[in-house]
Amino acid sequence: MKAQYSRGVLGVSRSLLLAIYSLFALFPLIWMIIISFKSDAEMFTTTFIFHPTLSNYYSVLVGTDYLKRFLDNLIVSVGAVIVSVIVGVPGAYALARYNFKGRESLAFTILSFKFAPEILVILPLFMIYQKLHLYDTYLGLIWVYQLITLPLLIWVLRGYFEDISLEIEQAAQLEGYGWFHVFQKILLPLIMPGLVSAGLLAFIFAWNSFTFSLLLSGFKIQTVTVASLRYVASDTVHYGYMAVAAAIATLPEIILALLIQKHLVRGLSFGAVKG
Amino acid sequence: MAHIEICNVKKKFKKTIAIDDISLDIKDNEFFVLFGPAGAGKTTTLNIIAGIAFPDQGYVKIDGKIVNLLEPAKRNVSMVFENYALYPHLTVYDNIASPMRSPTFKKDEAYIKQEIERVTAILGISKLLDRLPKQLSNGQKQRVALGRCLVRKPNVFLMDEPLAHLDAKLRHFMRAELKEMQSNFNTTTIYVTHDYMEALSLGDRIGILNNGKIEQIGVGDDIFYRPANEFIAKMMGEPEINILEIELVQEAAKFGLRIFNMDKVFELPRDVEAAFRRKVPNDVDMGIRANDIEISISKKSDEYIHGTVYSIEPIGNKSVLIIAVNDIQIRTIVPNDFSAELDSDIYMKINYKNAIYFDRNTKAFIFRHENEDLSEKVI
Amino acid sequence: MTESKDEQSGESSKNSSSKYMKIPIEVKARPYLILAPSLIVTIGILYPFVLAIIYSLTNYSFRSQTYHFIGLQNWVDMFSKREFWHAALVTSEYALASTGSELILGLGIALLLNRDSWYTRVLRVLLIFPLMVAPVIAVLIWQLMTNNAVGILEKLLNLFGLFNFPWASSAKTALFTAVVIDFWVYCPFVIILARAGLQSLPKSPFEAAKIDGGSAWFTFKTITLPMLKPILYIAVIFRLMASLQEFTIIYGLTKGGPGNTLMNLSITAYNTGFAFMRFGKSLPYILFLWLLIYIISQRLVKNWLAVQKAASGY
Amino acid sequence: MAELILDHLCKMYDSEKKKGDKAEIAVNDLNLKCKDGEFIGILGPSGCGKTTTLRMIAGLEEITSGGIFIGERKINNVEPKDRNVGLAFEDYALYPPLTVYDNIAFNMRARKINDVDIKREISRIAPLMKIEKLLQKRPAELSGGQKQRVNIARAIIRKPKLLLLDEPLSHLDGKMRQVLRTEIKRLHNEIKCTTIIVTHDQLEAMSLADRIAIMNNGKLQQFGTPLEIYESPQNEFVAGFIGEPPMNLNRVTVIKLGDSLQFAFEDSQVRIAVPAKYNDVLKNGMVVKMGIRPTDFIINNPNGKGGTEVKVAVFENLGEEKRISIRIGEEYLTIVTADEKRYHPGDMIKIEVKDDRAHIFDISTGERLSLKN
Repeated sequence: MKAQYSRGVLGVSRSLLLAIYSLFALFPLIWMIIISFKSDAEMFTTTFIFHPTLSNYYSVLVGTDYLKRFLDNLIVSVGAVIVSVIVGVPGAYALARYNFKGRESLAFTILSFKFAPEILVILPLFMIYQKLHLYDTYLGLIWVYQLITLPLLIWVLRGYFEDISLEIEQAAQLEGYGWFHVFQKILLPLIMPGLVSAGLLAFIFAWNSFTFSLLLSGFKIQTVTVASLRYVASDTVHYGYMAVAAAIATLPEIILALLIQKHLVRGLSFGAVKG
Repeated sequence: MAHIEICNVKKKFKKTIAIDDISLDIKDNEFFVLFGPAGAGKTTTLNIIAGIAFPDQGYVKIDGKIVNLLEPAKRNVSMVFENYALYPHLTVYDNIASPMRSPTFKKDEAYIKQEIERVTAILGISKLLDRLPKQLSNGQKQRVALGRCLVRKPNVFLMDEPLAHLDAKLRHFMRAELKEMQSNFNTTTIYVTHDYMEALSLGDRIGILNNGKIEQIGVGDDIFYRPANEFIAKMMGEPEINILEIELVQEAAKFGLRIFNMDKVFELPRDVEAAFRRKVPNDVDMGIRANDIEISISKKSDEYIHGTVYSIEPIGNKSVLIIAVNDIQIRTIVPNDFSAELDSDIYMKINYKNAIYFDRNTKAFIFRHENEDLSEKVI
Repeated sequence: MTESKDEQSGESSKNSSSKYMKIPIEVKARPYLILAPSLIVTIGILYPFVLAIIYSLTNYSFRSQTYHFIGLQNWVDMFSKREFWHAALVTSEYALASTGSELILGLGIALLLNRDSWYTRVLRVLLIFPLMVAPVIAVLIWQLMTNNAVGILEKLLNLFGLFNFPWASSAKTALFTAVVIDFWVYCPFVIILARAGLQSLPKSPFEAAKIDGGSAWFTFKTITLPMLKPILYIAVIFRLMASLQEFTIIYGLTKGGPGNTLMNLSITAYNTGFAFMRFGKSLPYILFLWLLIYIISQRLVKNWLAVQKAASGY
Repeated sequence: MAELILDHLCKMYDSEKKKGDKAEIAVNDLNLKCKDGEFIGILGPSGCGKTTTLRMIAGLEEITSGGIFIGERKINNVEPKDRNVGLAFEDYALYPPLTVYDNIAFNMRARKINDVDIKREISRIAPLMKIEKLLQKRPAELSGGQKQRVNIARAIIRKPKLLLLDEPLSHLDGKMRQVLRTEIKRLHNEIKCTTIIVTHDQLEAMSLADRIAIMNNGKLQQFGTPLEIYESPQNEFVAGFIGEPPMNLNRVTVIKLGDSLQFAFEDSQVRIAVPAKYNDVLKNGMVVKMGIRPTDFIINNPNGKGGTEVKVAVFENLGEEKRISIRIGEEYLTIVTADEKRYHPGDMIKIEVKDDRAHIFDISTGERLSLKN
């Protein structure tokens, strides 16, 4: 009886702790949504019960260039992922399958980009970009975003390639397929799920990036993350606008995150943990 | 159809030597078995023939032509991998069709369909054509892998432990199937296995590999009855052959043998005795298989050696009786209705006629009594 | 697995001079051709790193076009400055506080989530969301939470008799606020990894422990935790490296303020380089940070290998 | 040490995933009585419920209905740690971070036994399992055989009333399996503890157990000594499961030729004379499953009644033993012989059944057809 009782207490306290954390983790998002629907008039006077309005959304989406920023962000992020895929897929294959000199150093150099302080790259790049006229261009951002997307793709895909048994490749060779055919007909289909999820995760990382676009662009091109800061900085703070900006910037990622759930662990840990 | 030769091939991986100076001459249409324990270099040898690995030294010849560095796609060899290497994203049909769709061996789809129907009927997998590999049992996967190999007309079939992952019963039937099919292959086959029954059953000839070296090449009877060394003797047969230290004693100008430090000197078969006399060996080991030891619960004559029952394990129509003599365990076979208490007294009589003698220091084969009726049949 | 291919290209050529032993050039060159694009990008990315090191030895500034080498002057200046030591302190405080809290609580929550029921299944999905929010957006969201006018937390604290909690605007609570945001975003990262780790543990040792009769704590301490270590190590490596150089959250929250409260190395380097336009002077800060991160990560990775071995029982 | 009784034991899994499906029955009304000190084998193919049964005995799986008794005590609701059983897991389940010593000590540490006693107990058990030299190593440094020794040592150190072995040899290679099999047998003889081994390998069960319980689809098929099970299998399943190479089981029709009955194989012209003892049970036109062990044939018996002439399809020389396969439709009839003669495919041989040792089973129920006495 005593054991059962204490087990019950344990169960309740477990659930309670979990509930507290869940509230902490999820409520800010809910609060963001709530505020985004609040009119300025009700902003300070109400908490949960109010008259929802779309006026904030209207003001932000139509009244400002926020949509253009959204598009900028999309172009830069998608561009960065595409470049990384084109460069990274063969790179990951080579790192997985060939045992050349300096293989591990190369792999770790690529990984170290992930850990390098962004400011360190930005300071010299700022000048280089000025000279090459890459400052405030899509291309310039896509290039520097490789720091974010390339290590992820190469490391995650390397793991996926290593998962394919060498014998499958050899079997195809023996059947008379040349190297490129093997790659295209056998390997590519097999890594496709991994490629898609790694690509999407790389997109999320690129989308969320702030520092590069803050310092290497900002006039013609501005990402959502940078643009949304202006709602804080403005003299008369429109909290509703702030919430709308945040909500719009967050929505695509949450949808993507739901899509790649299964592969998330592997992506987040750069392939180190095979979830 | 091809004549496969390997001449003095060496292959190193990092610092370990995978195969060390191997030469094989495999005749056209021969079914050649490469037999050996894990890590002996069997798979590496296959890979070198297939072109998956390139030799560091020596030559690989297919029909007299040196193909050392020819890419696998151009060798026209067909291989069954141990882990089957089926394409996980393709159906059984597409897996088997794959070699006939490659740029090198392209066939039209009508021919492919016909071939697949023919081969899958033989293998009994006609009903699985739409499945994906992950929906198949190991036995089925193995047949698909075999099918993918058999739709081709290659220079040589290479088979790497194709039955290793099947359960005992399925292995028994598949082995018989393979053996029956063998006559229709009309192709040289090199078959790698670590299972002595597969080796003895299937091989026209058997090459035994250990530590990257060839230990013996011969027909099954050669290897079973006249193994080149103790290692090979131990690999062949279950329960494992007993290797016992014996002492040669010269009595009245004749060699006899003493065993277990007993006083009794046992007589050797005449040809064995003669062989010892021609060249007197230093230390001798005797290999004696479980079947060649007779068991009795009483000491019927002074030829019976005393021991105690160490363990008795029924295995169906017979039991394995392990007898302990001075801390040495000797495996013997008794009928399945034989029963005895553990550690009770037991007597055994060794049939010295069927013993195999080895040099204790080099472990190499010395001699074996030529059984008249045996030598007749082993041709 | 990965070894066998190189043998075609690598070792075999040197052993024999025979024409049959020469590996065709297209086979030999293949790995390098395949690798070429990533090599180019890698070099392109490495170039600014090298440049950074060179410029750190100059008096380069955005104000004037000319510059010349001044040796280690910038480095000497940096080490003699109070602001550097302050920044180093803030950097380490921030990193340790956020990584530590995320690790401990993340592991705890992962353990709570490791039961199968409908609500844990739902939560496992929902709790990923904060991680997907861009850090700078997270700052925005938390400003909505903590703002004394519209924030719900003010109303909550009022219930406990606390009024006008200063959050980011006071030097006393600014670090706490920043760490809360960091924790909010990145705790799910640790949770996800730790739970994956828990899932990957073999079940049977725990059943053996059931029969052996270890208490929950005894089992956790002697088996679970050691086996989980490699994954926790990965979480720590990733989190520590990122929090040491955190820029976004602090910049978004206070730009390093109030005063210099949250001026860590990244922010200080940014200020010196961009706000004060002293490019050469700013670089030592960030290079120092990079060196620090590099050394720590090397150590951690090395340790990780050892820990992984120990956990799997070598 | 104690006797173990399984009384109408049932286990059902509710298949949550497929709604509408009936609950899956893993163990179906299992009754088993093991005597004190006996070595019992539970044998069956994967998914037959044998491991579930073992796990219920160990307390790792809830019991749906029925009872488990150790001696007089019903242990259905006793915590696993209080059941006084030792379990050696199939995958060894050693604690990876701990040394061998600490693995074995885990149980005693959990019970807060002092270090001196722990040391004494371990030095008692270690020589028994031949692991003295391994005590300071970690599990990953051990070979499969060594891991299994440690696993068993951990299970027996607390002197359990009941020792449970879950597929203890299935992950070992041939040689090691043989060695450890013998050692387990010796160990049981030494500690005389009631032992249950769960295995899918009939050879393992036959060679180790005093009595074997064969299960299939959650149901007990036969419970008896290895000899009983081998010589008189109760049904077709047991007949096919026991023996290597497996028993030939063929669908045959009984036909009357002259005044004698013959088994006629389907898709084949091969006939085999019905042993006289079945004359009362079998009638012309009856369809039955006939089972003959491959070792129960005589080839070209000079003093035989003639036998049946068949064509060799496959001849395999396996050293001491030779196997002949005869084509019967899609299947083979396998014959094992020890004589020295070599045959070739296409050779005609005459076969007859040794001592009338043919088994017959009901075609629909698979049950053994018994003789009317």
